[in-house]
Amino acid sequence: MDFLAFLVTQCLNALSQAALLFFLGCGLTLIFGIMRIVNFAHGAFFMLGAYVGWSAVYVTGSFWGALVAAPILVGGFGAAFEMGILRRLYGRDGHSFLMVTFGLTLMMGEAIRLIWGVAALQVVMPQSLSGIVFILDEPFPIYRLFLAGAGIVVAVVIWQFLERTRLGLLIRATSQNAEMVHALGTDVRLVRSAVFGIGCGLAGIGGVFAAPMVTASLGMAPNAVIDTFVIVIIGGMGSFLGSMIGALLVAFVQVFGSYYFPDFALAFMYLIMLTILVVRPGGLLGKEA
Amino acid sequence: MPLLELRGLTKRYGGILAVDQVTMSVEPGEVRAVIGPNGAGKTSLFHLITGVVKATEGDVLFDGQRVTAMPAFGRCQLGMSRTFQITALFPEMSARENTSLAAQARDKQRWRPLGGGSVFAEAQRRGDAALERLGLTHVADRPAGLLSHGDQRLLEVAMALAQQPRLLLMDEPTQGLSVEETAQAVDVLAGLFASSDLTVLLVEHDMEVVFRLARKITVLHRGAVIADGDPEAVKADATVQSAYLGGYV
Amino acid sequence: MRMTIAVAVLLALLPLGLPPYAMTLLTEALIMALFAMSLDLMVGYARLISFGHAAAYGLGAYTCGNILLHTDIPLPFAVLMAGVFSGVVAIGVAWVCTLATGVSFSMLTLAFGQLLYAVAFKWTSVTGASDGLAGIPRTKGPFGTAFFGTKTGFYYLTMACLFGSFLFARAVVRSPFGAVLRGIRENEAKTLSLGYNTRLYKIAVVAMSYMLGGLAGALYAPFAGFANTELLFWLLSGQVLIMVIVGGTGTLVGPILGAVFFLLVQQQLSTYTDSWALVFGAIFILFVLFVPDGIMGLARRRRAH
Amino acid sequence: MAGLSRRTILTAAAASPVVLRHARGETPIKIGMPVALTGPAGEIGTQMRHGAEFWAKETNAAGGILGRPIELIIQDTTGDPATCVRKAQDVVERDGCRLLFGMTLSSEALAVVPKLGEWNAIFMSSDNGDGRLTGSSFVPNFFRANISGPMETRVISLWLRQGKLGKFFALGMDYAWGHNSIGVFQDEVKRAGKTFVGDVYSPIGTKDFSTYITKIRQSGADGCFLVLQGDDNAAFLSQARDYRLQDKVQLITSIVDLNSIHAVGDAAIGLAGSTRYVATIDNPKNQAFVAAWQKQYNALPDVFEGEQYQACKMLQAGIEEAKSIDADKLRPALESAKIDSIKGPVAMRACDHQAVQGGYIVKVVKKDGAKFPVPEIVTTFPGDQVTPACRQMTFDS
Repeated sequence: MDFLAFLVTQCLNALSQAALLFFLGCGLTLIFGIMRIVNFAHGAFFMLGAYVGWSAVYVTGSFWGALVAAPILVGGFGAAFEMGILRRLYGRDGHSFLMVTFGLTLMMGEAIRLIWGVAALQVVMPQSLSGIVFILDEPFPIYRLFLAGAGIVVAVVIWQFLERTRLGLLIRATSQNAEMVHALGTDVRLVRSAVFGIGCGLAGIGGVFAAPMVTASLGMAPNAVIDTFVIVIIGGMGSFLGSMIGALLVAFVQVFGSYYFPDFALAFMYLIMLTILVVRPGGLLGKEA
Repeated sequence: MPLLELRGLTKRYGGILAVDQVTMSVEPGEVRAVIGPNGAGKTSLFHLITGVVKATEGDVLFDGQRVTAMPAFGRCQLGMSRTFQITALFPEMSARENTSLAAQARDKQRWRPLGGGSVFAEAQRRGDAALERLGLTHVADRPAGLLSHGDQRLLEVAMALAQQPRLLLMDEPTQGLSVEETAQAVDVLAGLFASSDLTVLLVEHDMEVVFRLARKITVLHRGAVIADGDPEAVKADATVQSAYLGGYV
Repeated sequence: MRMTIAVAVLLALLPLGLPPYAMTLLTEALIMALFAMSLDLMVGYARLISFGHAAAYGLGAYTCGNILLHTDIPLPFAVLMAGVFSGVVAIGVAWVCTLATGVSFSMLTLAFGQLLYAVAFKWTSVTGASDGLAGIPRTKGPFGTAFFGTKTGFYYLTMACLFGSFLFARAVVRSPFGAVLRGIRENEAKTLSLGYNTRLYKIAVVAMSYMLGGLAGALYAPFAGFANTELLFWLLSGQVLIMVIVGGTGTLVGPILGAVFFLLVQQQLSTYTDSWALVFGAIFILFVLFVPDGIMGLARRRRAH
Repeated sequence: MAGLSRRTILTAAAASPVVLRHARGETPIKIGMPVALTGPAGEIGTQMRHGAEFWAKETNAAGGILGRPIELIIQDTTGDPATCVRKAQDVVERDGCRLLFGMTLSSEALAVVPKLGEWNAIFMSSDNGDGRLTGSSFVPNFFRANISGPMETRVISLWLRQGKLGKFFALGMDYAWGHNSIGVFQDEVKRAGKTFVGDVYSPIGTKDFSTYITKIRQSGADGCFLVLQGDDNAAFLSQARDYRLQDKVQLITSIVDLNSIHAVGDAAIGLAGSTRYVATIDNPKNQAFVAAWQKQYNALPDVFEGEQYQACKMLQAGIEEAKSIDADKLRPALESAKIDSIKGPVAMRACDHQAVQGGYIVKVVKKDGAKFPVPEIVTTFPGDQVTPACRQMTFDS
């Protein structure tokens, strides 16, 4: 394999990986930005997405069906949780949210084990995406290209949503000054439910996207939540663009780092995070916290 | 020798000149006010003196010692105590605990991790004295966060006093108070200054307050000093009138 | 104080009446209690919320494990040494972490904890990597006594560490130093402007917290006979934070109760059902909804009635 | 699905042991089983539990052991060594068990094993692969009925000696099992006069294997030895298929199990490797076992289910020989125990408490009519070839 081919395929690998991380990080950062909640359960929503995706494929027979069903169901569940539980806790300190989302993580993990069982489940990718293309004579999976593309599409959609739509405007306004938005006659509670739902839905869609590559399994949640934290922290808590940069940075460092220095693969992510926080305590694009 | 001396103090934020070559001094026992219209650079100057931000050029001297590079807590240790524009207290502690903690900062054993009964006793004695001087003894045991706005402002002054400062720095002492509260607070402060030999530097935009409290006035305009002297002289100064007082006098 | 003595006497008498398995569980609960209490020094008194406190525990455990495996230093001394070592390392950690405040501080502690975890995974000669250190002995001494190696003796050692640490921590929070910490908790900028070098105070309290947390880890290594990377993992950091919150922050006693509650409830639940996590998670959510200020808050409200 | 009450499972729910106990006044034989039922190792732990429960039910129906019914006390360890030690302590000190099964992960077993002497308890392992348990970490109360990690690797290398593949690369999880197994493999490859071109270790919980796949491709190897488990294994196999890695490189894995095959589906086709147990083993004992199993669970027994059943049988043989469950009487009996197992003859070795048994090479193939690909036995090797010398983890020839 020549160096150019190596470079191109590795970069594409990193992009596809960044897309997955972005689905997770973007939701978490939205939730933090608007609600100041560190959602410990984010990994559990990601995992739920993969399992719901599996069931949706099972019922509808189509991966595309899963891509529609999972974010709606997972996001709906998230919004319901916000309305049922979190809503009672605004005005309390961060401890409450930490504990509630920790409790939710435990419950979701066990509920998923009871419903879907302990064995990992295969989510089959659609026929159209399961092929390979040759890039500079190197085989490359179409699914990964699709993933990288999906990441870009979702990023643009969210960005446009935040910039152009009324709900997006309200979300941005709420993150600046919730009281003001409330005073202007908008039900801030609904905005919060929507944001929590959207954030969880994004994690859910990430779960569906990840499932064909890693299967739906009970180990997904704890692994995902720490990665997500890292990228959101690197990018700056609450910054949408930051989560994108964080995802790219982590993905590239992981892909190239684990190639050249495989012994330090685990430490890399935390080293970047530490370095960035020391230089910029609020993360790359975050406000000084 | 002046207690506080500023020499050519300058602060730039990017291209914006916030404080421009300010040279001034505060003599011991003096009550001096820095005045100026909004955006004149009063707050920036205050930050430079207290050490919250670092100067771009120039020097701050306290009692003849250069403190330009010293962090805020270090300047405080030398005897500069300050109040904030927006009241800064420990809201869940009682008023007495507030002043006591302030006084403790002057104790050599303020960091003692074990024991320290004597430290507390001394700090509380000084704190209580400060509370009494500002007429707050009756609210000493109430949580600071539950006091009236006026009392909160005075409590902050009491905290500074409890430190037995050599220089008291006040950032807009009546900011955010109602007309009646302002009048009460000014009465208490005027009495306090009259009955002591405190050295005070205050930043204020309310002219009535300034003329009641200050013996000397420095006028700031676009970051630079345009006048300096007795209140009467400053009032009469033509540059000041055109730049700032306008039709006020 | 009378309460403390009464509890101490009660705990000291327990070995006479409890069956061995309960003694074992109780010992572990007391170790956890010490760990949670150590975190409360930071979280409850200086609002320094650490997401990486497992670092303290793991450091203590590995240090103590290595001392016991490679030297003949008597058990109680090894435990103390490990605690102190953990505190010393914390000075460096805290120096970096206190560059930031608020959420960023928490995230830096998390980064440090995870980095330590990653290092432990690779530093085979010291940590045994993924296997951990196994067969950690309870060395004899001092004066050749084997007492601290026995189940009862070890229980008393743990108890002594917990009570010693509790009295130490209580003295600290009631000292002039503690008063400054409360100042930092309520308004750090103001505390700084009063002339306190707040960063040094924060570094000091983190070091103390790590020292006591390290002591807990140091007890765990000879208690379980092994130390492994899980003791450094962020999951443990999260759990101990939950224990502190469940008990009630800023009370020292609360986190002790919180830890005991956490461990015993988890243990009992998982004895009765596979789906213990479902119930356990629900308990937390209900707890937040109905007992907002933790076990201690509940106790206080009871007393007020 | 998990039953709600597991605290005490008198396994034959049909009341026969209860009747036995009342009728003869015999106390049950209590066996403690701290096992990972939740968490990442929950899949394996659940299999182990099924295997033990199946055996207990079968044995109780046949009148128990020494006329005493079997009572399993199963506890969830979540795969965490600290919890595992606590649970083991619980079943020993509270419930009075002196016989132990379980400890799903080797890290759990390594943490528990040093305590066996103090507890005076015998632990019969059914799945711990770490070579050191019968080597440097050996304790007299530990017995291993299953094939160990080094043995698995040995089986593979014996098979490769016969094959055409010449250049090998290895990918393992970055912990003891991965490093040990690849170490053995490397030795074996060199001894066979073939080339070992390199190895790489992925951190536990790796989700993206693209870099590792690139490395394997670049190495120019024609065979790649995999020491992966659980989620990591499934992720690797799925992604290797995406890159068509199998077209260029023969993937050889240390454990082929049904759960993994079900998790990755067709991506497992062509995979070759060793297995500890497979339902298609051709002997009457196994056929009877599989038939009975299918009747109860409506599925084929998987690797850890078969291995657990064998471990149970081994313990049973020891107890029946010793006529006691006291560790000091049971130990010598187990040391000379020989059983006619579902895998054929299996004999415990006195010197390091490793059960000597044959090893299997399987290849995963697509079968018409089956929903998932199935493992087919390619060849078997006799126990004396696959078991290392006493307390050793490597092989001399």
